[in-house]
Amino acid sequence: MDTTTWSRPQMAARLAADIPEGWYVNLGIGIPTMVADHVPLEREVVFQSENGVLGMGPAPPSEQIDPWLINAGKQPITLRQGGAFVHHADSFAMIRGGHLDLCVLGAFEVAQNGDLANWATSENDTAPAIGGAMDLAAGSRRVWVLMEHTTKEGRSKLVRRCSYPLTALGCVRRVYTNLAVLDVTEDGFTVLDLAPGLTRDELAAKTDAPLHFA
Amino acid sequence: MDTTTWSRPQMAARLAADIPEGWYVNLGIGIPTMVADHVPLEREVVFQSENGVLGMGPAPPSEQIDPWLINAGKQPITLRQGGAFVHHADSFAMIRGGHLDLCVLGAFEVAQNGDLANWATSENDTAPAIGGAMDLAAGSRRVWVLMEHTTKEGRSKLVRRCSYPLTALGCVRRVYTNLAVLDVTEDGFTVLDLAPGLTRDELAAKTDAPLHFA
Amino acid sequence: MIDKIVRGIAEAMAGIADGSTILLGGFGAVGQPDQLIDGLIEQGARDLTIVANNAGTGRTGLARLMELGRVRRIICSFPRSVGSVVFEELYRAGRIELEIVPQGTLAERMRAAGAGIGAFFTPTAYGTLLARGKETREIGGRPQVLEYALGGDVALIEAWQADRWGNLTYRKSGRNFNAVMATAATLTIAQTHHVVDLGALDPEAIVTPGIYVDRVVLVPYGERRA
Amino acid sequence: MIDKIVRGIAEAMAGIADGSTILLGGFGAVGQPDQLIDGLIEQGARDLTIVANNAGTGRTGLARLMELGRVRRIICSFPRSVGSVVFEELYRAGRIELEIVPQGTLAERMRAAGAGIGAFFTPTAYGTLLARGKETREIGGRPQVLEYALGGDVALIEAWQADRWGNLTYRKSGRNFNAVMATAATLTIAQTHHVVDLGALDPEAIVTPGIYVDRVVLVPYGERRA
Repeated sequence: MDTTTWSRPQMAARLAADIPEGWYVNLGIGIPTMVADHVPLEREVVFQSENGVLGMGPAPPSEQIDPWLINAGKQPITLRQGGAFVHHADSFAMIRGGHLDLCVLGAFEVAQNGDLANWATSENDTAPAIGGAMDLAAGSRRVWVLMEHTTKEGRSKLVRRCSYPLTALGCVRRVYTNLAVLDVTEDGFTVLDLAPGLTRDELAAKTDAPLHFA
Repeated sequence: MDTTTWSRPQMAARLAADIPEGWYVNLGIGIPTMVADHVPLEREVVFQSENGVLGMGPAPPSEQIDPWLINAGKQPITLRQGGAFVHHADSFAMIRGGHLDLCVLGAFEVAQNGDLANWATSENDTAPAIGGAMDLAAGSRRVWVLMEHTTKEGRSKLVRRCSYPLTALGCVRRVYTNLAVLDVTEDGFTVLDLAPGLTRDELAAKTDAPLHFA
Repeated sequence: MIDKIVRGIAEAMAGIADGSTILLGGFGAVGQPDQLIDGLIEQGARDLTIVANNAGTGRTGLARLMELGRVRRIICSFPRSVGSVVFEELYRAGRIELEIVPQGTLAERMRAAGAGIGAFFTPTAYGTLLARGKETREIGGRPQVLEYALGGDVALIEAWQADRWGNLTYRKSGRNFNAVMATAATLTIAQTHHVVDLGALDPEAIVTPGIYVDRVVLVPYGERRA
Repeated sequence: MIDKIVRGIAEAMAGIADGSTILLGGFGAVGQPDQLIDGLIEQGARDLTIVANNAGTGRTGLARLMELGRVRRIICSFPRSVGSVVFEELYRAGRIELEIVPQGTLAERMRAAGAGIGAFFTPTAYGTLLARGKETREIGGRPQVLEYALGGDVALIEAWQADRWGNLTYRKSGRNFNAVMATAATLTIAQTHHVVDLGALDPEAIVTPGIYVDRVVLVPYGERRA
């Protein structure tokens, strides 16, 4: 049987399917932003953007773009009915006060203890950009990571211990990759789901940390 | 020449005359509240009430009372054009962040070093009510005290050292009493103004701290 | 569909446990969630810690809850006021614990709880009885007192308008502690004078976004306790 | 009569001293006070510390100010972004100092400065490079980092509407850092798209009360830099 890996839209859709109605969710820049496209409007999930937008709606048609309404990725967005604007301190009070049910972030590395590295690739990278990642990682009730399973060079991004500078300690609860969905548990990574046709051994070979299977 | 002491309205008017246009001012409960009556509306002074009202106007006629619009003394008030409502944390952020030009408070005692006692008359008063007095005293740019010069028993309320529990250390800049107006300086109390006909010696006799004369 | 509107006071109060810390909104009578307090009396939870600006007046509302022996401890800025007879009786009898907090520190401690700040340094109360035993430190040339976040299990608040997402506005000085407490509790319950359609509230003028609100119950103005 | 409206950019920028710490509002291009930044370039103050979310892009605005050698130090959360060429050149050449702060901590540190909080404990950044050398403490079961208030000598912000008392509203996500910075500076200068009569702004919807604003200058939308 052929192994297929999940495409980015499929990864986003897979994660989106796990978000229940009523959650307040922040989506990080990059692939995580795609998650919103896979949550139907009638399943009311309230998306937050750390620049002070609660209740983000889909991107507008170009003729309806309002230059004062962007998301944290600087893309034009809309506001849903029921949405609200707040300032930066209030927005991060939401984030840091534990009011977001979920934050979806990209990552360079996730360790089996939930440590997250997603902002700098070296301690000597003297001017890396952190943005709101540390606040989101430390403050959200749940952090789910959405990322490719390996680097372009084939190195596992799931690791025993992060080698890159950390964003937050032990914050990641679940990881969605192009190969699998894994929970971070007391015992390390536990596989919840595998890409179609992928064997456990194949996944283990591409993962630089022990795997448990649910 | 007969000695007259200032009445409470005169004390309030005397203080009001010293408030320049454009100041942001909080008036404490009691005599200080009367100060507003002596600032003409055309001299724009912005009165703050710590329950979240900036830009308080005069009391309304009884048929125009809105039950949701009161000052910190729980009296019905109005809002001036240009006024705004904020919540309690934002209101005290204004106060504590040093944004008020002036707070006018009553007092039990003011010491010659500016210490203020205005909330409890004994360390054994186990359930005194502090309200916002400590925030106002510690946070305002200037604290002026408006009070009778002596207690009903004739004891000086201007003292060398407070005997009552303190509200804040060294916060008082000026004191308006029924007998005099005094600045609190490095050297202690300096008299700026005397009630009509009152002599320096008479004032000194009623004051339990050394007096300097400007 | 998100719908935080519940059908009555009893449903609004469901599940409040004995031993809870309850944040009670309002300043004086303004913005006080009268029907929710009555609902709490009815609901039966005991051994409560109450955080409020005052310690109740008369013999109704919070005073009634205290008189029934349901309040173990009260944290407030202004316990003794005209009519605070029940509190004073209980306090003299040693039947209620009291923590007095400067009003601004009280608001800021709840704001901290809502904003993920564990503790903060403030000049307020430095050198006074209320700072006794507290850690102090000079910062920026000013001695300051360390104060800790104060969160609640439940917040009971009064709003003016609400929608089904739980977005709230307040009326004039009714905003007071309500908007702060909404952020600081695990379960925030609002009574509101008006329920409006989703989208009817101006997104620039929503004071408490629905993320902070769990249950909303309609109590129109006419039903306000006299 | 209180009238904070000034007649032009030059008057708005008068008196900014060399060595000032300048808080620059905006997030991306949204809510960025472009004309005030140009005014600052024109005004001539140097040896500046800039607090902003980003470190400028292209060769105009903040990037231009840096290119002119007027910025000694920048405090921001996201220095390196598409087009941050000037910053990167200066930084590699060791000609500008950088302090990276997590975005929420940056906002909270300015909020603290505006609210009279000397310092606060937050879990953000605990265990990371950005907490290196900082005091930490476990509070409520979570290790937290001590962060200090960050105030400015001057805040430059963009508003949507303003009145002569300096009351401000913002437009949509243009509120961002502007409303926080307004509270955190000794001198707050706002450029606004609209000036309205006193009383025209809804007191329930004023985001920045005039107490935080010193000077307002009208820069209508049409005059926005392309």
